[in-house]
Amino acid sequence: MSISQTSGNAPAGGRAALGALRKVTASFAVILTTLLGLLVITFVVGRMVPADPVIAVIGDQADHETYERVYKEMGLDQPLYVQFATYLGNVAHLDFGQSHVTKHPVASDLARVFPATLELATLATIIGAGFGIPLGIISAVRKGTWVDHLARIVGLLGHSTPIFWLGTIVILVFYAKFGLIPGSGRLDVYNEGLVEGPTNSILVDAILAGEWEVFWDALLHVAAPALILGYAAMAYLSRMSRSFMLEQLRQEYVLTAKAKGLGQRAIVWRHAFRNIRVQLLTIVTLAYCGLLDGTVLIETVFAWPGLGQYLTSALFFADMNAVLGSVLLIGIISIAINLLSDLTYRFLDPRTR
Amino acid sequence: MSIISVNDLAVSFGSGNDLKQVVKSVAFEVAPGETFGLVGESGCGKSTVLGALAGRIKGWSGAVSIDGDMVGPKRSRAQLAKQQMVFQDPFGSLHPRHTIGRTLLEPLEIHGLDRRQERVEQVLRDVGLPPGFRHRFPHQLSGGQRQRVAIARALILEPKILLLDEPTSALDVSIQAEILNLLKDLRERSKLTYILVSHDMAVIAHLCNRVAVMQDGVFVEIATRKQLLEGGVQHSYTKTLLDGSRGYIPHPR
Amino acid sequence: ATPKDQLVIATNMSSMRGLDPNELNQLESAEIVANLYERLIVLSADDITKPQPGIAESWTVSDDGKTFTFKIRSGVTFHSGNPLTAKDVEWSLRRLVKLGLAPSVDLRQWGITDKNVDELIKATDDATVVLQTPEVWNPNLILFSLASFSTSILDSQLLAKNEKNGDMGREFLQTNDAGSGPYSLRTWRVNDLLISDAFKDYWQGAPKMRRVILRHMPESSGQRLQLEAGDVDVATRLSSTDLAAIEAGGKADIQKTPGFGFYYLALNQKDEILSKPKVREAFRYLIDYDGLANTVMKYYGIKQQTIIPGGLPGASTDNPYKLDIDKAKQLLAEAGYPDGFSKVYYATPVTPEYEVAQSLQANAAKAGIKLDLQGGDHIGKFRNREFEIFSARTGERLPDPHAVLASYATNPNNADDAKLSGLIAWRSAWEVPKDIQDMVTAAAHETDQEKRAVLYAKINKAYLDASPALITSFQRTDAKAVRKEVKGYVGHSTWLTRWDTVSKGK
Amino acid sequence: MATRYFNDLHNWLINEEFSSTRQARLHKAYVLWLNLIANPLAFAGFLVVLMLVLIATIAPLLANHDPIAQDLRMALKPPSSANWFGTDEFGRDVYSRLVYGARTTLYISILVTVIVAPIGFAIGATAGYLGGWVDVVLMRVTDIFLSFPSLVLALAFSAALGPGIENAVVAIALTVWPPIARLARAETLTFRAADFVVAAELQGAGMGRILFRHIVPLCAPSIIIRLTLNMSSVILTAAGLGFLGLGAQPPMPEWGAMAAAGRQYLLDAWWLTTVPGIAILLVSLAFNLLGDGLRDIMDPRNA
Amino acid sequence: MPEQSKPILSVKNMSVQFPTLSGVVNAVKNVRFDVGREKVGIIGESGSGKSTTGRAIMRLQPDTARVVADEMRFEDVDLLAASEADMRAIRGSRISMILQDPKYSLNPVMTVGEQIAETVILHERLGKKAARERTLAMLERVNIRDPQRVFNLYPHEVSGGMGQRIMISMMLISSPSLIIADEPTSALDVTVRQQVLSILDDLITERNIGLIFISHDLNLVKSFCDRVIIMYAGRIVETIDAARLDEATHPYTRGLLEALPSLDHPRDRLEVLKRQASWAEA
Ligand SMILES: Nc1ncnc2c1ncn2[C@@H]1O[C@H](COP(=O)(O)OP(=O)(O)OP(=O)(O)O)[C@@H](O)[C@H]1O
Ligand SMILES: Nc1ncnc2c1ncn2[C@@H]1O[C@H](COP(=O)(O)OP(=O)(O)OP(=O)(O)O)[C@@H](O)[C@H]1O
Ligand SMILES: [Mg+2]
Ligand SMILES: [Mg+2]
Repeated sequence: MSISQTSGNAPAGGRAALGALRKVTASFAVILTTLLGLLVITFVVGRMVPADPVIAVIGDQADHETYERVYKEMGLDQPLYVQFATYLGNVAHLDFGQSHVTKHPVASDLARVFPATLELATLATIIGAGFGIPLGIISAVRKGTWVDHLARIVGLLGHSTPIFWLGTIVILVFYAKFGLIPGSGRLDVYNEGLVEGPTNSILVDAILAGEWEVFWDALLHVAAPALILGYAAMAYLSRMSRSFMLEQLRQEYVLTAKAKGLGQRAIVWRHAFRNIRVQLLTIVTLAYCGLLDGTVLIETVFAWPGLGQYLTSALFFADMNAVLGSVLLIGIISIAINLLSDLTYRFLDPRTR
Repeated sequence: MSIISVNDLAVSFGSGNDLKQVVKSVAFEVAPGETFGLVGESGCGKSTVLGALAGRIKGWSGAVSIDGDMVGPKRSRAQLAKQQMVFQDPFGSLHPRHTIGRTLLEPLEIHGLDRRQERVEQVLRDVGLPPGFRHRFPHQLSGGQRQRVAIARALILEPKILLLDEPTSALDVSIQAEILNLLKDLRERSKLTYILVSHDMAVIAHLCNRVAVMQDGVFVEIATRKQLLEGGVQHSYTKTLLDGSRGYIPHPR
Repeated sequence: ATPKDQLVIATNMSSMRGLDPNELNQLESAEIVANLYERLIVLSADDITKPQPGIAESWTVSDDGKTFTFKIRSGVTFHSGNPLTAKDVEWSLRRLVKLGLAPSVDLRQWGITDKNVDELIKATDDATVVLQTPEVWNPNLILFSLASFSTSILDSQLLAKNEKNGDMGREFLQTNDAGSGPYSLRTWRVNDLLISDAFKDYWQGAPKMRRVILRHMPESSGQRLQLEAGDVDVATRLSSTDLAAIEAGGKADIQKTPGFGFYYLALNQKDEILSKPKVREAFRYLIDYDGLANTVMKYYGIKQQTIIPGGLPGASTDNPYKLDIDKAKQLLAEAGYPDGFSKVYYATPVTPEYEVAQSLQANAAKAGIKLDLQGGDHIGKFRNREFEIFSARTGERLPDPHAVLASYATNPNNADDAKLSGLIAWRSAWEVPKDIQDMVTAAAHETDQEKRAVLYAKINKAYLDASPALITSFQRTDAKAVRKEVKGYVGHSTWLTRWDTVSKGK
Repeated sequence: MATRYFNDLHNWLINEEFSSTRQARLHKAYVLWLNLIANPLAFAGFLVVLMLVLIATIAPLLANHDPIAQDLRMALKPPSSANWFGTDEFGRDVYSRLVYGARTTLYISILVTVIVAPIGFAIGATAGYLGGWVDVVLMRVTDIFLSFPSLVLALAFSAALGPGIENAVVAIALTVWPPIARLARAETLTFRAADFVVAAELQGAGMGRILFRHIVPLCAPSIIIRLTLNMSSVILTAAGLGFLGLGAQPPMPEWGAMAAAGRQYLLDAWWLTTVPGIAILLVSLAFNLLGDGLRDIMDPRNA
Repeated sequence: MPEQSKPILSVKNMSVQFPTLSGVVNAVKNVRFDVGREKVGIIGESGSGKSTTGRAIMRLQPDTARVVADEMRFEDVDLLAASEADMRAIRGSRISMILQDPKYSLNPVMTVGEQIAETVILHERLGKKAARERTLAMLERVNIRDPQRVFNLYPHEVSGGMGQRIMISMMLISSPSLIIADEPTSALDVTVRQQVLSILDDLITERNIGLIFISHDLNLVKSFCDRVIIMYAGRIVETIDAARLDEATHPYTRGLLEALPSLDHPRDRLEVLKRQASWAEA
């Protein structure tokens, strides 16, 4: 009996492994095509942008010969497809080229600006999800009551307020007027240069280096922008949680749970919440990816040296390598996050196991 | 001379590792004017057989001839019009945002038929609905009324064959009776051939001349009405189904 | 508050182009390079037209005016510890020309090319460098050029060590410095922060400020709030209202440093309508000089309708034009356009250029000229003469009228394929009147300063009378706010503000 | 008398025994209306949107100044009886610009909707309906656009297309369509196997007919709802583009550009940013509330 | 056994109303019935108020509904006066409800064992371990062969028949004295239906408890239940012993019986129900 079972299972197991392998290959192909597509579009759009990369480098007053020389130096005399192929070849060797504006290798620029954005976006997501999801769920449970209305208005306000305005007001009130928060940037000048760590995320580096003063300073600096950004993300998260929860509360199994004698809290948190974990994970992921690229305005207001600023200024100076590198990075990150959340699904939802 | 002849019909879904043969080598013939029943438990492949005949399911193999015409998985409009289907769920088979009139006009538009208003009114009368119902939306009709509309939609192209997939199983007993009577009347009046799928042996016995009993994608038995009523069926599975239709049988303790 | 021994400058770094003196072309980078490196000649901020000794202890000019001999100061060391010699000077100046990047125009405009540079620039011994020019130029022009950030002296040994594929150390210089200036580069994080430390062995003595920090703050309001709170000592990119508020607040002084460039309006002369002198003239009456001077331009510019920047020989304080819609209408009617016309108008959407453009747009509308104002980056179109109306500002780096005039008032070949796209007169397709062009050339070669001044005054008048296609309205100024306790931070007209003169005290 | 009349009308509308298709449609609209009134937040949102439309329509009557007339001597004046919301850096009346700006805002919202709805639907529905490799290809393209940083995409495209409000609208539309396509695909997938669609197919209906006559009416509510909910980010993106010189071109009044341009005067002339900022906030809040409400009302799954 | 004859549930003049846009819907009107330790069937056409009645007893009607009655007594509890907390203590432990479709009525992301155990953990304050023991025993009781394995399965991993048996164990594990089963077998196949019903039948008999069996299958109610309540338009038109259903007198009941196609008495045409306004008023 047991023998026949094992022998019956072996080929099935082998098939499953093969299937898994095929799945991995397939998702890898999907990732590659997505990245390629991203690059193609970025490249084409980048070339359509009227800003002239050469002028961005040599300045408005340079003469024609200088222009021609730099034009060649930047490889712009090659046909587009050649430029693109060269770029792809370099990328394949993990060489993202040099930024025309900062003159640094794009990879090193990204290694510096990305952790700053990551730090901000992560905190913002934690704040947004930490407040938004409970708010949405309370709203759903109390649907139609004033609690619901209030929760929704509070959430939606965050979504509808122009961020740059809110940011400046916050600086004005809490920094200039009351001195409760530090001004812009990531650190006070006193603490500049004390930790120059491996990750470029000051919070992490400070912990690694045991520089607690720097850590608190950095945390104070990130608090305001992260709160504002988190507030903006909260609206989406709370709205979606509300509608997910409403949907669950309409399900038949909720009636079963009630018939068993469960109270509302147990029904909401033990039963319904478990069912929306996967959906919540998806939207938190989406919000996170959105924040990664949507921090442009808040970074400007708080002089936060992150990816958003880097990317926009690169775009304005037609700094193609920087733009391509940033977009590629964002693409890779969002794909990676999505893969990760895919894996977590399997763990959270038995139906997908 | 049979109006439907099916030989060696096999249907499978999926591909590769997930390939699943749902209908396995099924054969039967239906004479004009006959009502042929299909009965079996959920998932045994009844709807799939019907789907293949209707032209809904494309991935089948075997030989199917309808009205003397060998048909393949892809049908012409004229071929499609020869048989029409009535679905189980009267709530899902009508477009919720189309009025009844629009639902009935659409097949006429597709086939470019004339005298449209006239035909719509006629077919509504045929299924026993007042012509004023044309202006209503499905949610304003009862289940029985909707099923009548669904039948009307099937009839408006004047098909020779109606494929009925559990047409009454979502309805109350009283409404079921009305629909079953209507089907009987229509059959007489328009010389229609039916293939009726049901899981209720009583309904099958009421309407069908012959019935195929399906289990796991194969016909285990083709019985006549007489056999059903008199208990002269062969296969034990058929007997179980017959017993089930009679209600609960307390098991001996 | 900022530390007592550190200077914190708020700035906008997003357009900073690296820190290679032979490559950058932009104000923020220039100020940094000015302090990391030194040059042969120094132009002090308070008397900018007088060349003074820098790395060159002294110099002589030959009688024919073509040979300059510089005596190099001894005892100067680079940050690396290498001594600075004439070899370094030779190498650095040749590098500028050979790389041929944007700032190389500083030497190439005098006829020095990558072909002849090895001949023309030579270190004859450890302490002497000889520079020759193919033609005679006014010696000040050459000396001014040698005071520019582009002619900074680089540590040739250090760069030789860090050379890659014959790049003359270009890659190394993107993240490092190779200078002898009062400050050395410690950290530079793109669009974030730059830290420079005082150079202890600086030959003029270690500077007072132990450290200078530049912080990237793109928002004017952010800079202002930090300045007022004392978290920043100097703010460099402020909007006019913020500047006004800071001035009123009394915690900081506003420095308006005049620059040698203008806010200009270019009318494409290939356009039939715009090439009519009366039409060109009419535009001069559509600019609200006084209104702008009191609002938008209060800190960004000085009203200047003539072509020679204030403070330079030949400059005039006359401003004959003012906003006069009726006069403009009349001129248009005389030119044959009583009902006006419509044109596409390109302007860069940055403060204050865009505000100036919008103001012009509104006034032109009153005179019947419909301007379709389009923001965005249109410099490329301007350079290729593919525009109708364009406005922007220039910033010349030589404290001499020639720098402005060469671009605004010379156009030796107005043909499309001449591609003199360095000259904005050519870009506007303006046939500059022959006499003006001749006078500009003559003035550049004139070695007598008195005669030159007279000549420039004449050019100034002639340019105004020519009803030019390039209309100047305001001379550029760069405004900075400096906290009162900061002493010795003096804005420099050619972007070479020094930090070693800075001290802090109550 | 009048109450009688209204009662009769109410009864006629609420009555489900219809005598005509028109009555049936009116009934549906009326029921929607009753539900809207019963949902205070959605109704408030509806009123604000209605007001926006009204203000846009009669802007010339409401404005008390020329929205583009400059007067530099009057620059940056605080709110007063002459200039209710103060003046901007050119001395233009902020209130009048705000009123006219309603037109621009509405114009952008409508234009984006008009572009995005059909394109997003066509792509998503085609992918969902046909399945197979068509689905794979179309969804891959959608994913690529989705994984783009959206503001960057809008920026890049409007920079590429050149300044101007129409171009900005196109650029924004490029960032808005992918979620719509996904939605349309998901909805199509749920409906394509519905019995009524199968019935139509079995009667010989082609893909065009199925998509546009059967699927569209079913997808429409959720797409409309999604677009309504998107409206605030559309307006805010347009604002951001406006500030960067890519959206509405001067002197056209546009709330986003007004708010953004006023940003550099924020500390001294708070009204410049705050007034249009609040207008944007109100309108986008209203669109959000309306969209949320519509979803509660129209989507039977939320009943 | 006098205890036996005393009704477990007694409902007098209960009505349930739903306010809607077009006026108040009277889903249930003045129904009056008792349930003892017996199997009572409720039949009637769709929308006649069967489910609403069942839910109103457990006070599980939708929030919008209004329930009024002269009396609703369950054993010693006045259901009308009971607080929500009282009701929670009653639900699942003294009155249970079995729903139609195990596919939807079980929480898809909890193991079935966890869901069953939850009932006893809640009502009997059992520890995790004890609850597990009880659950396994209960699973065994409903003829599940490998309870250990099934305990850890998720609902989507069990068949319909097994799901319904799990539902039954979940609702019977706390030994309630009344069970309301709302069409417990209409999602099941004929053969499976037999098994599930016989398990339910056994448990009811064994524990001597009351059952309200809601169905629209006349044959099933007739053969399974002891007594049948026939509802029409929210009213009870007739109550009759199941065995004597064929002798029912009310025209509505008769109509239903005659509309049914039958294997034993084949008819050429089925009788169609002719509704009378008076039924709804009676
Ligand atoms: N499109 C499809 N793809 C994959 N499998 C399918 C598809 N349609 C049906 N099946 C499978 O085929 C089998 C037969 O389905 P079919 O609908 O024919 O059964 P049925 O006898 O009609 O059942 P029921 O009585 O529940 O309607 C089932 O196991 C079903 O899961
Ligand atoms: N939430 C509700 N709002 C308004 N009316 C309702 C609601 N729930 C039920 N009803 C109405 O109450 C009546 C009784 O419904 P109920 O579900 O009890 O019928 P049923 O006998 O169980 O029918 P079925 O056999 O279809 O399950 C119906 O007319 C229904 O329309
Ligand atoms: Mg079926
Ligand atoms: Mg029910």
